[in-house]
Amino acid sequence: GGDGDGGSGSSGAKGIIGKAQSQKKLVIGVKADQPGLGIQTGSQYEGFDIEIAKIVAKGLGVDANNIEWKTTVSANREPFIQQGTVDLVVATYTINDERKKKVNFAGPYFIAGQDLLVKADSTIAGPEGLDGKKVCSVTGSTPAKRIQTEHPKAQLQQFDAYSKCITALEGGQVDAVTTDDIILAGYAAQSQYAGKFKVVGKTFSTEPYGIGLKKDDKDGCEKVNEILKAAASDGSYKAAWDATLGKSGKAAPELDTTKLTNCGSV
Amino acid sequence: MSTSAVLYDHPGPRARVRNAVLSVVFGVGLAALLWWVYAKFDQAGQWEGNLWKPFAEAPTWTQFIWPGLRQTLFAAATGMVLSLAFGILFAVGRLSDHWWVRVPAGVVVEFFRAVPLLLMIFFIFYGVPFLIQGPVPAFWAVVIGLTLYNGSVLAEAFRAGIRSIPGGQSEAAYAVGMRKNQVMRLILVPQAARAMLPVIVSQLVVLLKDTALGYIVAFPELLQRGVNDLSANRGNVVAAAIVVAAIYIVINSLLTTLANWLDRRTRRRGFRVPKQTAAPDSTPAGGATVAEPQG
Amino acid sequence: MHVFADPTNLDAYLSGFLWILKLTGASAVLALVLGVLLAAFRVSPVPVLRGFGAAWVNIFRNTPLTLIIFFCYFGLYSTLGVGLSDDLNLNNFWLGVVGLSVYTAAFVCEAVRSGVNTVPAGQAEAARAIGLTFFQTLRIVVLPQAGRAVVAPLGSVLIALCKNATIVGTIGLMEASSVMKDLINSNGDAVIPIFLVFAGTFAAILVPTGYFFGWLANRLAVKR
Amino acid sequence: MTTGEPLIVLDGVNKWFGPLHVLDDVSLSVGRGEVVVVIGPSGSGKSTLCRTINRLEPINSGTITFDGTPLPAEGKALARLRSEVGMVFQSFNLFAHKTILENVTLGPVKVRGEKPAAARERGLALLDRVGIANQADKYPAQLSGGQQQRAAIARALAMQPKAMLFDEPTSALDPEMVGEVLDVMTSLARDGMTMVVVTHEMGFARHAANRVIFMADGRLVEDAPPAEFFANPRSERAKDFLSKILTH
Amino acid sequence: MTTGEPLIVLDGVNKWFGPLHVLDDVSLSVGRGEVVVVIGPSGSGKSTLCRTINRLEPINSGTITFDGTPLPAEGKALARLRSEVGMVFQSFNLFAHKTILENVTLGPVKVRGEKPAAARERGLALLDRVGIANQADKYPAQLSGGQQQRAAIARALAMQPKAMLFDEPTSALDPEMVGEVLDVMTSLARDGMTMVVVTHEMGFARHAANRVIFMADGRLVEDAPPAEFFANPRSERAKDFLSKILTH
Ligand SMILES: Nc1ncnc2c1ncn2[C@@H]1O[C@H](COP(=O)(O)OP(=O)(O)OP(=O)(O)O)[C@@H](O)[C@H]1O
Ligand SMILES: Nc1ncnc2c1ncn2[C@@H]1O[C@H](COP(=O)(O)OP(=O)(O)OP(=O)(O)O)[C@@H](O)[C@H]1O
Ligand SMILES: [Mg+2]
Ligand SMILES: [Mg+2]
Repeated sequence: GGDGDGGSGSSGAKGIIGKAQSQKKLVIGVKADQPGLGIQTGSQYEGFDIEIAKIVAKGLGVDANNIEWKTTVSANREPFIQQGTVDLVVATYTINDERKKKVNFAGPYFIAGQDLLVKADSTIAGPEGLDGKKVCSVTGSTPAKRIQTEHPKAQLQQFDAYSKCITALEGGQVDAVTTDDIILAGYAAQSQYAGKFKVVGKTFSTEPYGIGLKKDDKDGCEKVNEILKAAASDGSYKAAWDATLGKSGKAAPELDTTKLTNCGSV
Repeated sequence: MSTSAVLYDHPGPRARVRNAVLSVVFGVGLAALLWWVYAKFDQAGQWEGNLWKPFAEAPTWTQFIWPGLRQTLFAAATGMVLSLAFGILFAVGRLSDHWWVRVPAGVVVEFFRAVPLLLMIFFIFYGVPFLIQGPVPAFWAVVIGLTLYNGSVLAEAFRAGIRSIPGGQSEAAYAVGMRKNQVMRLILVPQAARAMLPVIVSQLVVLLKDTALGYIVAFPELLQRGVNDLSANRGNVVAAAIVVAAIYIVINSLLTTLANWLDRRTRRRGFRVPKQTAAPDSTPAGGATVAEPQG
Repeated sequence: MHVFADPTNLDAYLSGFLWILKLTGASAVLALVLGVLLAAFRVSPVPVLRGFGAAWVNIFRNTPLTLIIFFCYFGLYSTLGVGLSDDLNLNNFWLGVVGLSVYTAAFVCEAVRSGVNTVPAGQAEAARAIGLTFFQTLRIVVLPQAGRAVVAPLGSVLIALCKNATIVGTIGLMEASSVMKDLINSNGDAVIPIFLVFAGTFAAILVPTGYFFGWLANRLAVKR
Repeated sequence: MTTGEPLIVLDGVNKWFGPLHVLDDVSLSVGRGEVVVVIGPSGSGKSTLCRTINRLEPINSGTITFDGTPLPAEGKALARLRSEVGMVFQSFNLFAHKTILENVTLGPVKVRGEKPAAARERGLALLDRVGIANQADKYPAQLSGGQQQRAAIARALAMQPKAMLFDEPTSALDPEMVGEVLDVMTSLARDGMTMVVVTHEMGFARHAANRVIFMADGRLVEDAPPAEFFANPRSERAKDFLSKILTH
Repeated sequence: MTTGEPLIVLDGVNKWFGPLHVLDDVSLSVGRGEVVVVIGPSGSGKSTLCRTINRLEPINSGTITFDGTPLPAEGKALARLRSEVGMVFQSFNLFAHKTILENVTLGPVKVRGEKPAAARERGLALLDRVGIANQADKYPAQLSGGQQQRAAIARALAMQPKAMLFDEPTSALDPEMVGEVLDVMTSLARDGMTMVVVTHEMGFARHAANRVIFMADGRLVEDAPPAEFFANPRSERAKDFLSKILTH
């Protein structure tokens, strides 16, 4: 596991900056089961999140080879940061106020939105069409909660992994899968599902993806934001997109650097 | 076979014919059912090549299944050692002459037997860090959870085992001048362990399977890696689950076979749990004993 | 306890345990019937039946329950098309009941079988020697005695079943453990009290159940 | 005491347990009213012999006839035969979950279809005959060994059997209880019951048996009236065996 | 054979099991080298008497002295005392998970702290003395009853006890094995071992005992040399008991 305090380097700097300086390595929490974003293909991790994490690490002076990847699931991201199991989390991590009480966010580096994945021939055109339909998401996730509260007439099926939702969708046991559009796009783009599904394309929420770090690591947060700004201008952000989600033909989004967080300063 | 000796008379010629007919009828019915299942899976395209192809490729095994299996086995092995130790300790504790040892040991055992393992693991991972002000790795959350639960069950098995040893064994030991802890250590615990070997092994099988509950804290064990992570890449969740189930069945069967072999060997070497003689003391009525089938 | 003061949370807590109790109740009945039948198979003089019983026990006892429940959804329901209700939750509930039952039946079978083994062979021989037929021997002499020896282990199996019901959460039923997970996710500051409430509820249900079965087994024990 | 045709006839009976030849070409006939005592070292096949007679053990070859008909192999006919042959075991084997009286009436009611009231009356009379009428409503575990064995004899007698088999009926008993069981057996013998008795009680063999059979290694080695057998055993095995059990 | 002060002295010993008065004011002294046989009906308290002497059963009142000192109540001192009093049980109670030789050496090594090699040598000598040296590496269940009981005697002797207690050492044995165990006991008696023997083997009592004690209902009813006791029992109870076990 990671060293609890991130290590105070010889320079006296604390947080991730200090750790990156003194130890020249970082532990970064990422998803392992989300194609296009963060997926573990054997011993490697691949995806847009992974590339962003590499950019951040590089900006902090840590070589990509010195990153220790740690698989996180939605539920353990805050504990991992709070307990120091990881230094950073880049794992489809939506910035919201509830989470801001526990961790600090840099970014957002991407704005996703909740959407629906349906069979290619489905008539469901948006969340309104879900009444009486069966919709699948991951147990206890924000998208699942939103369906429950905002579309209570939909029947919600929950599994512990999206891949099970996708399989249920393929088999016709559920009519739609819901979560962030970009995650759905990642699945739809997988070769084994080619032509079978479509992302409805009508988002009904805003999910700004942030980079999580310790609540009190304001310096680290600001540094990460700087790195993101630089990445937007020097083309590495676009390169990261093109190497991963961009492969499906979707053009790279603009990284709106004016929207970056203030790292918790009031 | 001993069961049949209790229940059935030796079959005569008519009984043999009847048994043969029953065999055939049931066998045909079973085959038909299996065929139906096969056909349905076929119809649903579950036998399609691209779902199964990954299992012909080395990376599937070297990158997913084997690392997961290694974690599973490692966690199970650690959990087995710890829960055996825990089991013996608390069994002896519950048999102590001092109430201030017996009662707390009893409370601990009863509590951990009553709380679902899923809750335990979850709590150790998310809750205990608040108590100890430091992270608990998923591995240890799983292992400690397994230890507390299976250790408690084993404690009860050992206790039942120790109580099933005829009083004569410990009396004979006292009579040669052993102290209570020597009697426990040299006579009762070894015999209880052998007498309870089948129960202990089925509990260890349970423990091995229970590592699968590690998914709740994203512990990268066989189920997580071999089913969830693999199918996130290849979209073959049903095929992957079939393969993983087969692996579990094979490993657990091996464990059971090993235990049966050990059991037979100790019996061949002549170890037999001595029969309870009709002593007027109040040993508990010997009930049937089985493992507790948690997850 | 501010978490449970919120009526939504209290509702979730209550309905979580209600699911657990329903799952336990329905599966207990099914598993008992199935387990006794399997035990009868396993001790029968017909090799195919014995083999079937043994295979059942070996397969289901050696597979993680998580996987069995998974197969109930993706095998039984998705692939074989056996839907048990149109309502999504009820369907998952019954799929869970099927999974818990086939799994628990393997343990019930073993408990019953070892219970039959506690009846000394001499009892059945004596019954046969006075001219009782097979079924009379079984009904009048063997089963009543085996039944009593089997109470305690069946109690353990029931308790384990109740705890195992939490695993049905993996196919989306909001039973107690899923509720606890949810509550902890949204009340990160109250992890310990939430856990204590859920664990305590389980203990409050199961510890007395355990003692009850112990007491019953002692009462019914056949004195030899 | 032998009258008419023999009641039990074994002819060339062989039995194996796996590779073990437990009964080796045993031929024996027991006449009506005859009392035959079987002795021999442990493992010589005495119990097995006894148990083949009511087919608790099937045999591999040879024939066994009871009362003129070969032993049925199974089913109702076998159950009927068994109800006509009483059996008493070394370990009593009373039904542990039934009272003494229920033990005795179970057979008559369930097998013979007798009225419970009638069976009860006869059961009480039998318990009285073996001297434990006052224990009728107790459970087996509450009785001494000697009382249990007498109850077991009453249970067998309740079926009004044509013959009785005893497999070491006294060897699980405390010494001062042996006498009371042997007394019951002696009185049975005197009343003309056909009996096959495996026992080590030489006193009983001497004064109650018509014939003593000595077995060794599954073979029937000697078959003689008790006086002759004890005074002058012919085989070495028998001499050796008798010297061991009679000297201390 | 009695020399000097007595080795075992019971004085006014009382013991209850709940409401049951199992030992009723028992006083008894056993001299060094003396062999005392205890007989009596089942439940009369013979085993309990035997077991109080090495405090496997605590007593409610009275005193028991062994070799001049009162029995210690617990702890090391009690364990030491027990190691000086050998005990042989009806059901052998060999440690089922240890070989015969390990059974014999366990006490010397673990209790006395002897070197394993030395204990082993002495153990083998003892097994030889009781005639089962060739069974040293077998497990108890592989031996016949007679062999097991002789191993149990060797185990007790291995502690070099000052006295030996036997609780019905032959009553769980097949009749042809009783002799071999009694032979070992007789030779021990001849070698001057102090022995308290509960047994129903009247032959042994007659020719090996210095005194016979008859117990009934927890009371010590008679205490006499064997010849006198058997020829002329004084109490009704003893007469009745003897008639029961000697007649069949
Ligand atoms: N069910 C069985 N399976 C295998 N072997 C058996 C079985 N029953 C008895 N034997 C063996 O058959 C032989 C004869 O057994 P049997 O019980 O008839 O002897 P016995 O003369 O009655 O001896 P004992 O005096 O010890 O009762 C023994 O070697 C015994 O081990
Ligand atoms: N642990 C005990 N608890 C209660 N009662 C007991 C206990 N041990 C023995 N008794 C009772 O004490 C009485 C004397 O028992 P003890 O075993 O000393 O008799 P015994 O003379 O050795 O009889 P036996 O010849 O049957 O061995 C009996 O009535 C017995 O039931
Ligand atoms: Mg026999
Ligand atoms: Mg006794």
